[in-house]
Amino acid sequence: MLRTEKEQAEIIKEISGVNTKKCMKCGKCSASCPAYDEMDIRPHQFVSYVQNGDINALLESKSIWKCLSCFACVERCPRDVKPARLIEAVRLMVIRQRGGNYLTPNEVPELLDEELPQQLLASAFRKYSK
Amino acid sequence: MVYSYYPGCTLKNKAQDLDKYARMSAEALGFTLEEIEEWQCCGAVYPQASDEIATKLSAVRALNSAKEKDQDLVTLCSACHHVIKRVNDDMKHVEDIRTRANNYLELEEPYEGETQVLHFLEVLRDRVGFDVLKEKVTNPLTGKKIGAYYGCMLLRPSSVMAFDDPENPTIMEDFIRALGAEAVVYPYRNECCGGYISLKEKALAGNLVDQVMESAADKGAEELITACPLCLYNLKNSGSAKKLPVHYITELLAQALGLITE
Amino acid sequence: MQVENNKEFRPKIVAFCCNWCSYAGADLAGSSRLAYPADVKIIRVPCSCRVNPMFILRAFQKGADGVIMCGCHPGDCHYTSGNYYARRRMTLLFSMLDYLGVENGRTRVEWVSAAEGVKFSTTMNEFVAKIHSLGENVRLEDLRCKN
Amino acid sequence: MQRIGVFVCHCGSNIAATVDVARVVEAAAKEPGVVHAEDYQYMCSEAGQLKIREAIKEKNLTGIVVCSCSPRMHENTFRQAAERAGINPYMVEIANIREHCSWIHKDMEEATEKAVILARAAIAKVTLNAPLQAGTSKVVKRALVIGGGIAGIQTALDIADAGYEVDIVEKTPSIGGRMSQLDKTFPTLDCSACILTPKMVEASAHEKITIYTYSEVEKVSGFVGDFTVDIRKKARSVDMSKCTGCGVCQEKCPSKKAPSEFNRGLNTRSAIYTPFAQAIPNVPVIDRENCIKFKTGKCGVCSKVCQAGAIDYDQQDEIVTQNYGAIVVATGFDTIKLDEYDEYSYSTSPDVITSLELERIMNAAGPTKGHLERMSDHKAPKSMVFIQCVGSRCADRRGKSYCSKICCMYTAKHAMLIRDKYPDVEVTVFYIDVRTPGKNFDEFYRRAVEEYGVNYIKGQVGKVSEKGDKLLVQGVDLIDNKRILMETDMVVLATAIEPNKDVRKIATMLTASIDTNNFLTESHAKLRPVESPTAGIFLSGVCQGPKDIPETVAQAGAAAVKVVGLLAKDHLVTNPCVAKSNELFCNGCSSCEKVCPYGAISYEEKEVNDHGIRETRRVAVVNSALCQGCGACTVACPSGAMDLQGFSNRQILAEVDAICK
Repeated sequence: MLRTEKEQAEIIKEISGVNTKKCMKCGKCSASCPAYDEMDIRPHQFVSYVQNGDINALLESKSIWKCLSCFACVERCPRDVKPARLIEAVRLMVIRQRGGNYLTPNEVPELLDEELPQQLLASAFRKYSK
Repeated sequence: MVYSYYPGCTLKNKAQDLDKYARMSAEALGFTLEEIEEWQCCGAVYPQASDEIATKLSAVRALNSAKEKDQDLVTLCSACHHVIKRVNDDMKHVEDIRTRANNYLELEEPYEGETQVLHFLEVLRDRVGFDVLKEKVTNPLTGKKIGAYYGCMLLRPSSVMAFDDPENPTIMEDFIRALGAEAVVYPYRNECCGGYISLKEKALAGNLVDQVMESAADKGAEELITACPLCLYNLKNSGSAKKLPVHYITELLAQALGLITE
Repeated sequence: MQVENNKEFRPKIVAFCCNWCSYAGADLAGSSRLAYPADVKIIRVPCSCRVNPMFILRAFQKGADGVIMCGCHPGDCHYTSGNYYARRRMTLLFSMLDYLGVENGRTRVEWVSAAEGVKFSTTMNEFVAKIHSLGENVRLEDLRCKN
Repeated sequence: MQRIGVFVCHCGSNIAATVDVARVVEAAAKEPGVVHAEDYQYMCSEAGQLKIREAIKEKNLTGIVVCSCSPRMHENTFRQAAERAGINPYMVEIANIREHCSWIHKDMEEATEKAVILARAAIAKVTLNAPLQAGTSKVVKRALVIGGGIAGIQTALDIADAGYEVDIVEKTPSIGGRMSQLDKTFPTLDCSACILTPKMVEASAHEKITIYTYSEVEKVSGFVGDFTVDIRKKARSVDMSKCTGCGVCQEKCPSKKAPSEFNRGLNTRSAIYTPFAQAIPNVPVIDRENCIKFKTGKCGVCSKVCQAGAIDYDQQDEIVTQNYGAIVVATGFDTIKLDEYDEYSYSTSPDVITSLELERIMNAAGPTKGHLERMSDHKAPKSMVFIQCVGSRCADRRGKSYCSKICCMYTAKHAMLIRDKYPDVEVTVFYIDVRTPGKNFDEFYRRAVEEYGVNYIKGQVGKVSEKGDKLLVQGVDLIDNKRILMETDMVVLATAIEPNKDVRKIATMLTASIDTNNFLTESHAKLRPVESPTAGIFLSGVCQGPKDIPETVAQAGAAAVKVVGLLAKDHLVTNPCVAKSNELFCNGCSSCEKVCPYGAISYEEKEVNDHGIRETRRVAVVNSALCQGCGACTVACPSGAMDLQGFSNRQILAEVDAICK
């Protein structure tokens, strides 16, 4: 089913539980983000993109694979916006679509090494694939 | 005192030392970690979306199993602690998640967040007491300069984790001092190690680990301790900066209690 | 008793508000355009301690479906201690009413300051929703009062 | 039989857009007793009031109902209109169909129906109204000002200049307040002490002003016109009448480890101290917690070196009881604690400071004698970073929801002063918004940027961390959308301000209301900004809301005018809506007396005529000058003897009936 960007924005707001209107655009989320330099669309922009309904750009963004879920943006946001939840919601929207997985089992063997802990694989699969 | 204990998958495999030393030390300090039966992997990351229920069920099962025994649930791995504590908070406060999870599980009595989730360090701080721990230390780690590495998952979001001050925590430093060593406070001790990113984004994870290592070395740390197998892996294997040795918290604890030698 | 499906049901709700805090809080809700159902009608009293249990009984007798009393927060009473008297009186009255079959949900005491327009509006919304879930009050209604 | 007139106001479209005014008129006209009903665009206007007066005269009305805005807004207006037309002003009732109806409902049908019911309730009530006569009470021609900062000093001076006695109660050993801690003031950059000290001297020399320093208000009773206040004068341990202020005791005091409150803990002071050189009074106090004599019994150095023999270790706290006609709250502010903002490393690095600490560092009388230096190694900084909105505009549990208002301007001031005096120092300001409403304010900020080269970056900082002997500031430039990692020598935090922590206690004593942020509430946000809703209590300065010095001084003057307006009256008209006991029903049980918070009820042996039987009974009597009309006694009375005029049992029951009909 094809949805308009506006409808997708509503879904993102709903599953993330984020009220984008609470944002006062101070940028502290981006200032706190350890992955900022790796992102094409930055945490503070996720909030305004969702608010403005620019969802296609977010679905294309590589930022969703860079977010560490470290919650620094959630912890430090003065307005309690929780940008990490928006990024997660967009990521889910991508991996829930057919072929949206960022990690497939075939890739795994060459990424493994001796010491790699199980939880790394478990968390990567949770974050990157359906 | 007997606690329900959730070791998690990594402690059964790559991080067996973390688990083994914890159990040994617990007995020496007068409490028992009783592994809950038939636990399943917690999933290692907390599912943030409101429509994800299935991914939270294993945590609820573990929580309910502790509730049935009327015990607090102790965790050790930061990721397990994070997931289980946050799911517990959902079960307590988010009606929709509580209802749906209980509908799936069909427990005899619905689970509503009754279990108290404690990290091993919280047991040491709040139940045993660092002053008592200090008295039990037979082999003080005098002269060691140790930096605590907290990472993200124990501390944030503080409104749920309620573990310590998220920006200036002290629990691990107090732990280090109780073991007789010198605690080195450095600013990047609560910054991310890269987490699961290190699987596919080596450069990013490397950068983050380098910053942590440089920050710790800058303040004079000679080794680091962590509670998390993934942090340990990243700190050891990512990045190019000069490495400080990294140990599990329980390894140093067992040493200080004279249960193992270095 | 569930009358949720009865669309005709428009509850009668009397709100006693003290002049200094809650009435001003209701004014603030108004000037902030914070809506609540029109079923709520406010009676101004100088202080919550002016509310005689008799007024509340009369309201139920005359067909009110819910009565809420609002006063200044404990410690903030314009007359120092009036809201403490009111709280004690209402605790007794409400338990007696409950005993008589007027459910606890039909009566409520809430502290609303002059600055709490939002609280006033949310309280009224909640209260009206609660009365809707309880349905029409029939226990104390004096049928002779029906016109 | 009453003859009631009903007047329905459109309030422009405020009411008429949601309420069908004509239908309200039509419905009201049918109510029993109503002989006149009409509507008009603006009832409160002169023309509207004229309509009321004419109707009263033409139709011989005995009571009126105005369906309009809240009675808190215009009840008095309409009472006066009624009085001018010759009926008792208490024969007026208001149906609040704006705040409680048209403004909160959207559906015209619903709102109109409700307006009709509210009108009906008011009509039912006014039918039972009785004419009331207001009494009078005395006015004590003396004012109390709580707080001796610039707000309190200015208010006291203005009241005193009008010829009335004023007392200032100040908690710390000297008047002067926060302003005395500032170095320079925006936007003119004059030295704070140079403009404040003369005012302090003027206040202390003024024959109408009495200053109680190192004192606190302990108890307040009474009401507008006649408050009784207990003031605790804390033991100074120094005899004020003997001390010459020579300062030798402070020099010789061996205990010098107490953190200096005046210098925000950046250095220490002696146990016997005056907070700063220009302190008024210039008489030290002994801080007993840090004094060796008080802690161990040994020492006594100050007593030995004092030529005047002013040291008195046995001095006790003293309670002064005084009556006042009016009380002004001027308790000021403090900065919030930064314990929970450790992402900025305030607790861990001495080189991360608050703006108020920077004021002390920049001040020639401060801990560094005015040299700009780092507190860690006393080196001069080469670069500085200012972070705005630390704890302000926060919706989380850590901070304050409001804008602290003064930070944008003082940061521009600091940045400008530093660039002026130390041109080699790079200054960067991280901001979210720069807010500079005020005369010459934006020009001032632009000068900091354009003439002094201060670098303003839009974006809140994420983290400040120690790196070597530098501080690493991690932020973003939101305009360039670029990461900023900047090494700097000092970081200054524009810390949110909050009302003085004692204000809650004081407000409770005064029964003055306070908002969720602990700011005192004004009677009307726009039209009565310096009055508390509690009669006789006035507000001056930051205790009411964040403001800068010019605004504070202006408000202080406004509060003074309101006080003078009150004190100039020979007597006050009292509220006639007071309790009244029907002696025929009273059984003398004392229930009413016990609940009265004002001691307004007493018992008298009175001869009563109960249906022809004359006998002497013990009955309750209400002193209408003391009664404030809360009504607690009316409910306590078991025999129904006690009633409240203007809010009688019958009136309220009539309203209940009308609403539930």
